[in-house]
Amino acid sequence: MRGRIVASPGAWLVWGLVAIFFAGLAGVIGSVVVNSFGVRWFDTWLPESYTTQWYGQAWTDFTLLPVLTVTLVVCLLVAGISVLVGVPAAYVLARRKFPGSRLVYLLFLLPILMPPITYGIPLATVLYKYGFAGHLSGVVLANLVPSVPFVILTMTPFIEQIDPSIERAARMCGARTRHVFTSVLAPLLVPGILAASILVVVRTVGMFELTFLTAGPDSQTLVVALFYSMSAAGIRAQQSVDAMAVIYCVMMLVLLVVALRFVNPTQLVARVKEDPE
Amino acid sequence: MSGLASESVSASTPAVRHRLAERGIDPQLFLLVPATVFVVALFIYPFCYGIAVSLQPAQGGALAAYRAFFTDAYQRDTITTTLAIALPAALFNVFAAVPIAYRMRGRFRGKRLLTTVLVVPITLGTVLTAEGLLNFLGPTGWFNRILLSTHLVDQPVTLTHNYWGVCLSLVITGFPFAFLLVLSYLSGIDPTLERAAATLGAGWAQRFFRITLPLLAPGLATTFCLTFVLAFSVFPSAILVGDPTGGTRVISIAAYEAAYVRYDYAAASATAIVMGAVELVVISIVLGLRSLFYTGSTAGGKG
Amino acid sequence: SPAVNASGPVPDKPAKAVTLNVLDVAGNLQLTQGMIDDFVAKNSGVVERVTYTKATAPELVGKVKAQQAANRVDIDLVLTGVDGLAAGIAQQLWVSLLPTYAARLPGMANYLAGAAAMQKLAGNEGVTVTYYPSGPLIEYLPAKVPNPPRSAQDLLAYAKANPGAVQYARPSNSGPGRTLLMGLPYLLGDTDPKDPVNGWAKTWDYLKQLGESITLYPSTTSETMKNLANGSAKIIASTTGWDINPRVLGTVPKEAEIGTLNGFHWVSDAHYAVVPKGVSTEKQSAILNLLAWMLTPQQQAKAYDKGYFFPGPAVDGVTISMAPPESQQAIKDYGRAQYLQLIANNPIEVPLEASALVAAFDRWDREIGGSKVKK
Amino acid sequence: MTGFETLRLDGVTRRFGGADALAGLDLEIRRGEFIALLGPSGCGKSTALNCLAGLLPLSGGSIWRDGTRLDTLPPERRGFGMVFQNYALFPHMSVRKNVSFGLRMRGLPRAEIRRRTDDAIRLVHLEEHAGKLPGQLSGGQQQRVAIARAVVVEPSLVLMDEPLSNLDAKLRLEMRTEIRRLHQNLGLTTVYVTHDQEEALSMADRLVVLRAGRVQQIGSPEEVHTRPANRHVADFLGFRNLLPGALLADGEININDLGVRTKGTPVGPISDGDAIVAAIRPEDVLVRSGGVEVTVEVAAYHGREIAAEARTADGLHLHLRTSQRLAPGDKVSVVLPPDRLLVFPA
Amino acid sequence: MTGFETLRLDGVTRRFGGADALAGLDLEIRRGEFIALLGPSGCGKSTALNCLAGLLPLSGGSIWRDGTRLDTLPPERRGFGMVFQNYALFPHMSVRKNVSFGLRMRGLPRAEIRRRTDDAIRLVHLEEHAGKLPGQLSGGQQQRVAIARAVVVEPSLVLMDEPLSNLDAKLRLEMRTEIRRLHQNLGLTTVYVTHDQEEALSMADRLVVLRAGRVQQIGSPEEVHTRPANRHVADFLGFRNLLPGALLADGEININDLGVRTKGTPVGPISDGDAIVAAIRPEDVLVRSGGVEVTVEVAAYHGREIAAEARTADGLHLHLRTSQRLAPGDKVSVVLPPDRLLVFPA
Ligand SMILES: Nc1ncnc2c1ncn2[C@@H]1O[C@H](COP(=O)(O)OP(=O)(O)OP(=O)(O)O)[C@@H](O)[C@H]1O
Ligand SMILES: Nc1ncnc2c1ncn2[C@@H]1O[C@H](COP(=O)(O)OP(=O)(O)OP(=O)(O)O)[C@@H](O)[C@H]1O
Ligand SMILES: NCCCCNCCCN
Ligand SMILES: [Mg+2]
Ligand SMILES: [Mg+2]
Repeated sequence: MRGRIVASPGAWLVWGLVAIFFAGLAGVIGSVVVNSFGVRWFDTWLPESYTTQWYGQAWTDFTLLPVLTVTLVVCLLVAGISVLVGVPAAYVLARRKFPGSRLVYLLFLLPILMPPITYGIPLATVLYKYGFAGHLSGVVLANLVPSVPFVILTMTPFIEQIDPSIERAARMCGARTRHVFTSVLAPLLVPGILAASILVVVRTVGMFELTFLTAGPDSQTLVVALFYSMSAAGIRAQQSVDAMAVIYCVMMLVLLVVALRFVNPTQLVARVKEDPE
Repeated sequence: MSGLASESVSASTPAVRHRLAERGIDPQLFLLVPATVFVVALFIYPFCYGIAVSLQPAQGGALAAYRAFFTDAYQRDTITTTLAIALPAALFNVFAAVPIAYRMRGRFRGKRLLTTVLVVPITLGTVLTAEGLLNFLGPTGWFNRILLSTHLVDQPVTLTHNYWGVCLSLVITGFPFAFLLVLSYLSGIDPTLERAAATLGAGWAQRFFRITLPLLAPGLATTFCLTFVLAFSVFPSAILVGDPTGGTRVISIAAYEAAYVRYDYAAASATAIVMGAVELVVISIVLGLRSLFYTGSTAGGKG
Repeated sequence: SPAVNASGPVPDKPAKAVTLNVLDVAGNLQLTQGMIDDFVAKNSGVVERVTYTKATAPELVGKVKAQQAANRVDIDLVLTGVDGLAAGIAQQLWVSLLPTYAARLPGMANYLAGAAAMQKLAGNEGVTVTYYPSGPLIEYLPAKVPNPPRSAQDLLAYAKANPGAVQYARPSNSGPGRTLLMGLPYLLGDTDPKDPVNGWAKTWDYLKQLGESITLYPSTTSETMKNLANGSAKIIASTTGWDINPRVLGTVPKEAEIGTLNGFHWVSDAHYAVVPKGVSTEKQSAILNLLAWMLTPQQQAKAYDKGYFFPGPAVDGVTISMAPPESQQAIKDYGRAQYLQLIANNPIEVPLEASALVAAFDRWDREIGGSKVKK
Repeated sequence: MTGFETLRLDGVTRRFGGADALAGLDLEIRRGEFIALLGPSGCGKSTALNCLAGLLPLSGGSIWRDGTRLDTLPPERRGFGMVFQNYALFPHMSVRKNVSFGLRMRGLPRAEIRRRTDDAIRLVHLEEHAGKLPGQLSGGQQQRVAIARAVVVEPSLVLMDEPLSNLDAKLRLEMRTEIRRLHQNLGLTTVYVTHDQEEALSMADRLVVLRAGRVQQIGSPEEVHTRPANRHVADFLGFRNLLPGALLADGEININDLGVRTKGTPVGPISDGDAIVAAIRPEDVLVRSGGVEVTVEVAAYHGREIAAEARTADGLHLHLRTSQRLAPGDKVSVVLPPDRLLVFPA
Repeated sequence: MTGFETLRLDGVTRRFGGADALAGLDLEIRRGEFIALLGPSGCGKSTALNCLAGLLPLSGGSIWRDGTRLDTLPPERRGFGMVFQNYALFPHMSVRKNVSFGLRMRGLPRAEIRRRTDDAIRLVHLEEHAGKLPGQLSGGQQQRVAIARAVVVEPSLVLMDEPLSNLDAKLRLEMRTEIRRLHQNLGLTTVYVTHDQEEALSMADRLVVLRAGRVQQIGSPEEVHTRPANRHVADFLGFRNLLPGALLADGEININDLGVRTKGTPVGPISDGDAIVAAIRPEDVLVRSGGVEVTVEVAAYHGREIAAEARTADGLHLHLRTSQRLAPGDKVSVVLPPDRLLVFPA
């Protein structure tokens, strides 16, 4: 098989495309990383010299400690709540066919299909109206809008693949509904729940629009702070913005590495059985 | 005696519960309630609220905000601008993903690493990507330096602060997403189908175009929709790497400006609704095309 | 919290130390955070703690208005430029601090002439905290531009001869961009420099011609600075602060030079402190104490910073020698003696008032920046 | 768990969206019996079992344990054990945990749980595997865990839904014996679902043959094997030759295309002149002179025997099994013994 | 497609990551033969078939069609037909399109494609279903589409990988005959993979018995059935009694725990005193006076026969099959006929 891959001319094209993509990616990330350590980088291949001062400066200038704390709290709350709310719904959707189940499914699909900015603006208005926006609670609520459906959509196939006769077997052994959930389903769902929560965290860390529209003084997450650092008024060293971007990137990568311990990369976007041989 | 008892008992147990259960309705459905409440309260309600706001502009009739949007070329053209960015980007992402995913669908060493690396850009976020593109593709970025020093060009190529910058940023964040999705659809297609085609005398092109591609088409449509949604809502990168007053003044910028620069909430909501509507039109067209294809199981038989 | 008392007389001192949430939409904290922190350190009985947030000016009104509608204002003090201030005035968001509490802010009596003019522009709602004459200036690397343009016509000719070499950022996002925009009517002798709709015929015409040889309007000033540094732009619009500070930071080479165009008028700029309606009188009291502190010469000297808003102080009699040593060093290394003459010898104008400015931005966006859009 | 004397299904009916998956099943199960539900795929066997278990609500009818009504109780309160087709072991629990699950749900004392779990594991010879997870066991071992898990709580009734269908031929044979042995040794009452007639015949005390949701026949293996109640049961039970014809006078029958008249054993009400179907097993067709001339078309080796397909001169196909070495093309004479040739109404 | 006289596999070997899935398979297939590859799961049957089809490259050895080397050609150029275990029907194509696929790939004229497709569909009795998609067909119908699709191109060799394994018992039996009939009528050469010995015995002209990637025996069904080459083949082919013991002098053997000495038929090289395994089928154990006393433990009804498990006084288990009506607890005498008792080296 491998022999044929090498031989085929189409393969060269494909691997060429992949190589170009990776080169571009390396350039994009690399230039940010290099700049974040650079001192005076004008019309040259590399900066004149290197320093780590931009990181310290970014840390204080952009008050990164509270920003990171907020980011962490928002992510944990969003992941926790969407799992609590989403998993039971996913369970019902996975196990039951009832009149209107397709409609309910569509209802949960819509928030993922809509661009965040489309519903973000009216959502922010409503959240401001009820006094949530501008605070952590508003940011969490706004981020739940795509996250709850996301958990439902990722967990549904996961639950579907758990043999329903296992639940029936538990009942036949005398287990009440509560025990079926606690002793049998919960342990089996743990990997799926972990995967879904990590994905929710990844998405929430990266969710710019909704957080941007609802964040207040004490509730900015890292991406929003990053956006402000690039676009808000004032003069600042590009390097410290880049340093902040690198901090963001490293944080995401750590999350990613953790996520990939639980999920296959293709499952980050869809859950389909791998290699049915 | 027992016959009598059973008669009376079964007569006195109205089988309403059973009949509902036969149709799939029972108390377990209450588990759906929290999530439904969430989506209704935080998505449907704001959406309707937005529609209501859009119909109550400060002056003019109920449709004044929409009329204003469609009569002002500066606003109206954001639709075409957005489509001109989102459609090609989404199409490129999907169609570039196909040959690559097709190559990579089997098992091979390093596949997991490769796919992992491909996931990285999904996590970069638009802001970092924008910053990186400005650095990398800027007039004196590495990319142009390479082109200049190899004498491929004698003027730096302008790839930022214009259409191309936004497109590239959409490709960087959207391609891996499309790729992983296509890969998972491809691995859902029973590999024995292609083997079967091979034993029937089909060469690789025939196998691909007659077996794999038709079976993949519905998945491609779905992938396109999801990628298109991401591209259509492009916002930060249109500002940061694009040309937000000209070539990349996308509809989300128009909505944002209406809300936060002009404080015209009716106009903002109307713009957002128009945006959602345009998106749904595109998605409906694609899903309509999708229904022309075979969409059942992609297993080769049995079960 | 909604239950607080937001109207009625403001006490001299809060009954209990308060926490202040400060929102900066102008990049002003760079200059004033040191003053504020110092105040908190020395007046812990008045202000217990301060939180700082930064945002962009366009969002300011939406945020404040929404909070006021929800009766839950938790932005106590806003540091803003002319744009945010004016937008808030139009929407009646701000508490009128003047003239009621003018007596509690003795520093205001001591404003520099330019700052006083800026204060007039602000009406009764804002208190000028920092001020600078700004621009318009052009900035270039002498190695690349040995003979810089000396007049607006020179600049146009240079741009035509060197397509893509001249850059300024989108005015609504950029201080130097808007300073250039507002400065052009004076340079070109337009009929009414304060009326962008009817009085700027020459300016719009000039911008259109200039636009033909401009390939890029970056969305931030930083971007133009970066392009200047790496050589992809040869002449960019600048201001005093944008000249000095980026060279201090090393984003622009030290050897960059500035130039002025013949017959230019300074179009000054200032930052204001405003208090949203709905902030409790206790907090208002603390804010007044804080503002009084900030307007003392000792504190104003911190506004020299590293040339960020050069010179920076709004009140008279604040010399560089009063500034913190890092500040003095930076100005010594990167400042320009010529600024003192330029400030002394050229007229200083106040910028457009807000609605005119928005109209100018809108027209610029539609006709200059978005020239591809058919009307 | 308390036992019972009889368990009675009274017109048990279950509909899915209007279609009867099971229609009016009447059955009395006596303590200690081994009952097999037999029938082709989709005939309602699993539906019947699930109704009995309480996993599906009834659409009609009732279920009684001695004097008490059972069908209103949830599964966990009926006290039955169940072995699932795909085992349905808890994949995250060791063999021991799987087996003890039911005891733990009943909140028994730890010492007792331990003792009874050990007993059950010993019973199915899995002592060495008690600590493993189900995924680490072979199919047959998993099967035994499923059985141990079902019987450890000493259920009054054990339900098994095609428990052997996922095993390979050799193992299937072994497990049959094992299940039957457990049934006997533990004094269980068992209801066993299968579509494999051989399995049903070899294991059950009584068979219930279902077709399209309706009972066709209830009887001992021998009754069902030798006297299927109708042509469908016959078809399902290995009467591969189903030959259409008509009943003549005097109990003689005419089978179309056979060429000669013959006699058979009528089952059910048939009158002279009626269209009939005559059924006979391939192994009952005797290759013997003096019968009908047939030509062998296909012959397949089956160890000691040959399974052949043959054709009469008029084109009637006959399946037969014989120890004679036949080859395609051979012409032989076959006899259909009247006592083996059952005659059903068409 | 051109036929061939012989197809020769020469030491065909396939390794997966160091482990031999198939080791040195030598086989000569003659035109018109029906060859079955038989063996337990994982023994390398599918691997062999895939190597032959060209779907797996060889790790060693070669394949020759008459004089030309074949193993370097891609599958589409070998001209073989294949029926996959899961059918691998193209789910988006109608039955007709599925069947005509191979013809279309060969670019034949439309009229000819139409004619041959119709013929093939008629051959498998799917005329009424020609317009349906595979998902709308039953398992047996899908199976027939798969066969039609493979044979329509008149391949020089048809490969079938457990084509019946997912079907129910009745259908399996019918399809066996049908496949065999097609093989004969179309004059195909067929290689058929199965793990079901009965299937292999009844269908094939020659069997290749594999175990762990190695050939154990090649021979006619009768040879393999009556004279398995070793104890593994015997075990796999229904010798349920595998009794350890030792060879004494004079061809006598001592089976542990049997209680008496007996004689057997040695297979393979054994010397006096060697440890042996004696193998006998349950149906060859005769219930007859004058033999060994055993107690029946389990008895299962099998239609005409009883399958029983019995134990000698010393605890040796014996499986037997008899038409006598035995019940658990009965004591009977059994005889192990020496010509049926095969003796293998242990
Ligand atoms: N949940 C369900 N919804 C709708 N129809 C169903 C459902 N379960 C079973 N049926 C239908 O009821 C009938 C009986 O199904 P059941 O599962 O009892 O058959 P079975 O005899 O167990 O078959 P098998 O041998 O294939 O397991 C079938 O026609 C089936 O399609
Ligand atoms: N792609 C593969 N990678 C690694 N090992 C494999 C692969 N395919 C088969 N094997 C191994 O090779 C051996 C033979 O496999 P093969 O599929 O030929 O068995 P089989 O006889 O067809 O079994 P079954 O009856 O279960 O289909 C097995 O041990 C299997 O695990
Ligand atoms: N089938 C699940 C589709 C989920 C879409 N996820 C979007 C992820 C964007 N990073
Ligand atoms: Mg069933
Ligand atoms: Mg196989």
